[in-house]
Amino acid sequence: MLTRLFTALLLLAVPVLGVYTFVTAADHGWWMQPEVSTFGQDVDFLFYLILGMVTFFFVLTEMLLFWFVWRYSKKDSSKAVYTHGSHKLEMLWTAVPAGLLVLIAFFQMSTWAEMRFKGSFPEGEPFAHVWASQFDWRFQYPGADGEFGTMDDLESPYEFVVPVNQPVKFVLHSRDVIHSFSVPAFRLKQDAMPGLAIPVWFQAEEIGEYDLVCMELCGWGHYKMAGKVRVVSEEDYRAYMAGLQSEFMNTGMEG
Amino acid sequence: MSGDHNTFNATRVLILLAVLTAVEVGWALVHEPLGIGIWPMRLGLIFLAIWKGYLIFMFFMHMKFEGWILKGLMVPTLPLMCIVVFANMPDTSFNDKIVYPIGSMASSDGAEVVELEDVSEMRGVLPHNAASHEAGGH
Amino acid sequence: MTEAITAYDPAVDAPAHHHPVYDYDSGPPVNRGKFAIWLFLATEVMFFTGLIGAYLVIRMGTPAWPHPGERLAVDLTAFNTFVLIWSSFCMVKGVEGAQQRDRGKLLKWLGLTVFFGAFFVSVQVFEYFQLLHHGSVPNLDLFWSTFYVMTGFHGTHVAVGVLWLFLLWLGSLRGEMDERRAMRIELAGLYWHFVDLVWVLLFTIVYLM
Amino acid sequence: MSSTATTIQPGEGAPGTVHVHHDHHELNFVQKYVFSVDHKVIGIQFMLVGLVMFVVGGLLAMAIRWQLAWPGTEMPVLGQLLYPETGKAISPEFYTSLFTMHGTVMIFFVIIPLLTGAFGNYLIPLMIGAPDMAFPKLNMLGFWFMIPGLILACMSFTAEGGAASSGWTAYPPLSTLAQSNPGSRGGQTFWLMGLTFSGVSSMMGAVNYVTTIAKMRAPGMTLMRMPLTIWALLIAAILQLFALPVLTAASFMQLSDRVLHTGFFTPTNLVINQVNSEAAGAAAGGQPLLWQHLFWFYSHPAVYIMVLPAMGLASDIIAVHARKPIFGYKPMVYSMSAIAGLGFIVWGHHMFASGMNPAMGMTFMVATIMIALPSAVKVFNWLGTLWGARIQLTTPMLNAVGFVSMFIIGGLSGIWMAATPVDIYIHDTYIVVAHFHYVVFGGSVFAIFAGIYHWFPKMFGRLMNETLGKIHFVGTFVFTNCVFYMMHQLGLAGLMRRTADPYAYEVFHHLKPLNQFISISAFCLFAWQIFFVVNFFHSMFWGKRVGRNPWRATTLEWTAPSPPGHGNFDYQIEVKRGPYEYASAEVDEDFHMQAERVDG
Ligand code: HEA
Ligand code: HEA
Ligand code: CUA
Ligand SMILES: [Cu+2]
Repeated sequence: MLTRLFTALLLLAVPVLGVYTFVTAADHGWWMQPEVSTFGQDVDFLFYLILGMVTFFFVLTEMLLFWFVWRYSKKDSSKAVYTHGSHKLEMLWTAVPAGLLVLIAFFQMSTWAEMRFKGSFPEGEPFAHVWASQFDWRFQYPGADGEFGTMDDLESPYEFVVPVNQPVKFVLHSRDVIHSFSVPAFRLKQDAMPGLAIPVWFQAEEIGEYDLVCMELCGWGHYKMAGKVRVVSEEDYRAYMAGLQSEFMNTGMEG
Repeated sequence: MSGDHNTFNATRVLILLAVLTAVEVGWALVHEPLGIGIWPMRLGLIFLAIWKGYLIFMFFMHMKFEGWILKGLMVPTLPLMCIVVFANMPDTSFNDKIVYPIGSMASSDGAEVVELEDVSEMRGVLPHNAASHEAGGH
Repeated sequence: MTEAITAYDPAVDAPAHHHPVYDYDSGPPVNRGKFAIWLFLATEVMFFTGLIGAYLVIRMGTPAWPHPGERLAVDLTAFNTFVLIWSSFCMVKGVEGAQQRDRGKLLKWLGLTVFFGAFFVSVQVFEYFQLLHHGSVPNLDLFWSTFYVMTGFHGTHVAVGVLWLFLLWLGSLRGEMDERRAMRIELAGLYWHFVDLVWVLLFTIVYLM
Repeated sequence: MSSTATTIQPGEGAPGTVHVHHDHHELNFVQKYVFSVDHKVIGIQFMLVGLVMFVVGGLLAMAIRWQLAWPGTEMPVLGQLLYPETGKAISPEFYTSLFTMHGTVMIFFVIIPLLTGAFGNYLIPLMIGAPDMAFPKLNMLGFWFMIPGLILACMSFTAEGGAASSGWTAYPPLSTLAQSNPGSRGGQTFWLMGLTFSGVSSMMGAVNYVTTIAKMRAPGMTLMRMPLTIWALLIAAILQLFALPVLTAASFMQLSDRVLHTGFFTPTNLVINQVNSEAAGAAAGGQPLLWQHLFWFYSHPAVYIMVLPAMGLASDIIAVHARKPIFGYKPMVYSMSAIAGLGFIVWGHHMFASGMNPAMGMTFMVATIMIALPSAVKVFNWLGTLWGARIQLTTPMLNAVGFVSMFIIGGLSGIWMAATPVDIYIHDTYIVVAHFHYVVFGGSVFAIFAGIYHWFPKMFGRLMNETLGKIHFVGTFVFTNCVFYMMHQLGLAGLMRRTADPYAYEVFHHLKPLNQFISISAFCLFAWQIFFVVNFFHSMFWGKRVGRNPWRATTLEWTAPSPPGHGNFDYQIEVKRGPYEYASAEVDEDFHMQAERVDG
């Protein structure tokens, strides 16, 4: 009897506390960082869409589990229902999730294409080349001539400054091992793969400073490979570039 | 097992294999003088190699005479082979994001990067390998 | 719950010592050993798929892959390929001998298989020495990296096969010429042919293409 | 060859052939318990080794948890054990080794040996009515190949530079270039060799299992009468056969990159510590993505190798203790096959952020999402089995129900990660850690516990203590959820995995209390296992003696004595019906044994 009660309570606690934790998580800051980029909204929408679907199945299956275990562990000397299954039910619980899953998969595609497919990249020259190495970030801007690989290229460590509300395209490199350029607030993550020059783009929608986190294990210092993305207004951006320009005259870097 | 219905003429298979090997080597040699493109040459070679493999598999390894069970054991390897190779192609063989071509190498100061063909030269090793001379080639 | 547990009764439940062993054969109508060796060969196929697949995708992505003929002794290896194919043929004859319970035939052909297998390995070792001697080390470039790893693993397979067949040859000098022996030799033969098959592909793509 | 195999005449394959033979030679201690060829002994050997390694992996996890809650502080007890020289705090270098070895040990030397090694060996012959495995000596060799594997893996800690520290995924070039990573100086080589041995061991097992299941079923044991455990183990073995060799090939290439300095996975012109990596004479020109593809080509199927047998065990245990036939036996079989088949074409979901071709990402996403479908079929069929049942809440049943409950959570979080855009946010965060601990700990480990409680009476002829077992279950269940559920929250907040000090970032400071809660729960979880250890060893010698069929189950192993003697069955049997004839009206009892005695 005690076992039965305990087991039922445990099984019931799973969906109840599970949902409760998610509902209250935001109060403790245990929730997604606010999004500030154009595809941030899409990603979050898809996240919540899936959250909705899996919560439904989570609650459904866990509650059924709880209820069946509680209900059918009653002392009862009769035999269980003798059945080897039901064709109809099998069809039902194959077809319904199948439909849902196809739908879910379908919903992802446009966002994914927008993030990664070549066709959706902004036109024109990249804003910067981003270089990851153990254990820091370097940002290379084209300088006054607007071209990379020339003597007047500008370079700055740690901080990536970009203009707000403009599509920013940059090319991601790694000098040594795999790193990952990840800005949680932008819902952006791209591994910096040595040997590849990977174009990446985003568009930040709010002025501010955002954490740039290396999210791929890159050695002992992986945990502290931090950076910042500073989103500034158009004017501030130009001012910043001008500042860089005067600061680092002719500290060019090969592209 | 070793019933009579499944005997084959091993000598004939051997001769066929030998002939095919000779054709292969010949084909690889003549494609340049005859002006056959590199891809027709390669496709021809692949065709011949698969033919040879097929002969070994079917006759020497007796697969032709085995039941569906043993045949079935080998069937999954076919799609899996294709999956492994084709899934890797977009990222390794035909990847436009690659900075330096596959197989290229840098000089030790990193100043110069050469393609695979010239690496041995850069590293001071004879491009025409001497082994082929001493082992009776050329 | 305890009532669900049937009590222990030594009279019924103690295992009878020295009871007969019941060994069933449920079909499929394939010999166990043969079934297993084919499973093993399937794993070998996947193993070489990993190696050769890696080679193929690397090779296809390399714009300036040197022509193998410039770097490798194609003629020597072509000859070696004939040797391996011939040894495969010897193996077929050896298995035939074992199946006909003909010890002389078995020993002769199996012996030839072992000899030519060993010959193949020796030529390969010779080739390696030549190449290494002239500075074509595996860490020189990707051509040699792939070359040594692929032919090396194939060579190891051949060497293992030679050893296996040699042990079977020794074992066949004496003892019953029975079904069991024939099966053992057939199984080793399957492995041997497989190694031959891999070589046929390797020779083509590594040396000729 | 043992005398068992010798009677098999090649070519005799008529279904239902039976060879009866006697053999009684006395075996000495070493033959009986150390170099045994008896599948039951080998199974138990695998189990003991797996459990011991579980303690090792668990201790490593405790060190991880200490660091994450109190980074850089002196660790009590374990600190002295792990690094007496310093006896102090965990360094970032050491931390990277810790989780690498934790993941490696847990996957390759705990879960896979326990599921396929222990249960595979112990149960396959017994459940299909065979006297032993098809190749007993190969079986023994399989076990003894794993031992050098785990010794080599552990020796990684003694290497210069410390244990392997590139994660269990060993992504090059971090894992191949010694200059880039302390653990890549020597430790990684041990790691690779350890992995290769364990791989060979698994291959030997897999060949044996498939052959045994194909060839040695008792008369009447048709495929569709096999218990789901057997189906699961068969499918897992097939996965190993076709997927594992690719990892072996890839490991050899990585080993060659490390030892021979070849260039398979090293791209051109890397600069490490201002030094060009080719300067030392290594080759380059390779491609790290190649390793990732080859690695995941195996390691994704590997996660199903870790869960399919668990599903099989859970299915059998649920049917027995629910006193009801499995709902939808055939759909269960088909769905397991579908999981395995799809499992071969979804590996790219680990690489969405890697720079893989985005069109391939799309394909992999669709395949991955579709894998939820057969999993859904399985979950609903377990629920269907419980409906209308007469559940007996024994310890094995509790753990099996715990498995279902936990697997659902782990599986559902998989859907987020399968969705490419969403995965971009959660990749390499703690959500991934939460996901896979739910499936491997909540899933596989609970099923392993269930299996041990359930088959312990068969293995040792004694029952495990129910009270201790229930206490063990309740605590384990509660703490597991405290530890791993909260990791979802960490991950949503963006906390990345594999980080030696999460508080290097200001934004994560507020997660410290949560991390401490998780860590304390993890210590409790570990400590709680004492109930299991005591129960296990105590019951082995002093547990309640039971007969052949304590659970009144139907499958064949329960017709053999407990523990079964040499050759397993002491009378000749014939299988008459499916494995789940519970509550059938044909007999008075609520179970109808699968096999009947036929030799009078
Ligand atoms: C036993 C092990 C196991 C199992 C069974 C699974 C099962 C699944 N896994 Fe998991 N996975 C791992 C072990 C496992 N995984 C590990 C170890 C890693 C990390 C490796 C590393 O990086 O270190 C990982 C990582 C991982 C990733 C990569 C994440 C990343 O790094 O960014 C992804 C992405 O797609 C993924 C997806 C899935 C999916 C879709 C399933 C599906 O099979 C789940 C299917 C199950 C269900 C869906 C639940 C039951 C169904 C229902 C209740 C019905 C209704 C449901 C719906 C209609 C949705 N897994
Ligand atoms: C496969 C199985 C498995 C299991 C069971 C576990 C169990 C646990 N894991 Fe692990 N974990 C992994 C696989 C596993 N893990 C993998 C693959 C990684 C990724 C590594 C990487 O990034 O490369 C990882 C990473 C990982 C991390 C992330 C580290 C990081 O990214 O920085 C953390 C952090 O908390 C963690 C914690 C734990 C904890 C607290 C447990 C606890 O549940 C452990 C509790 C232990 C026990 C309860 C053991 C008790 C012993 C017995 C019951 C045996 C009884 C013995 C006898 C009878 C003799 N694990
Ligand atoms: Cu750079 Cu992690
Ligand atoms: Cu996966």
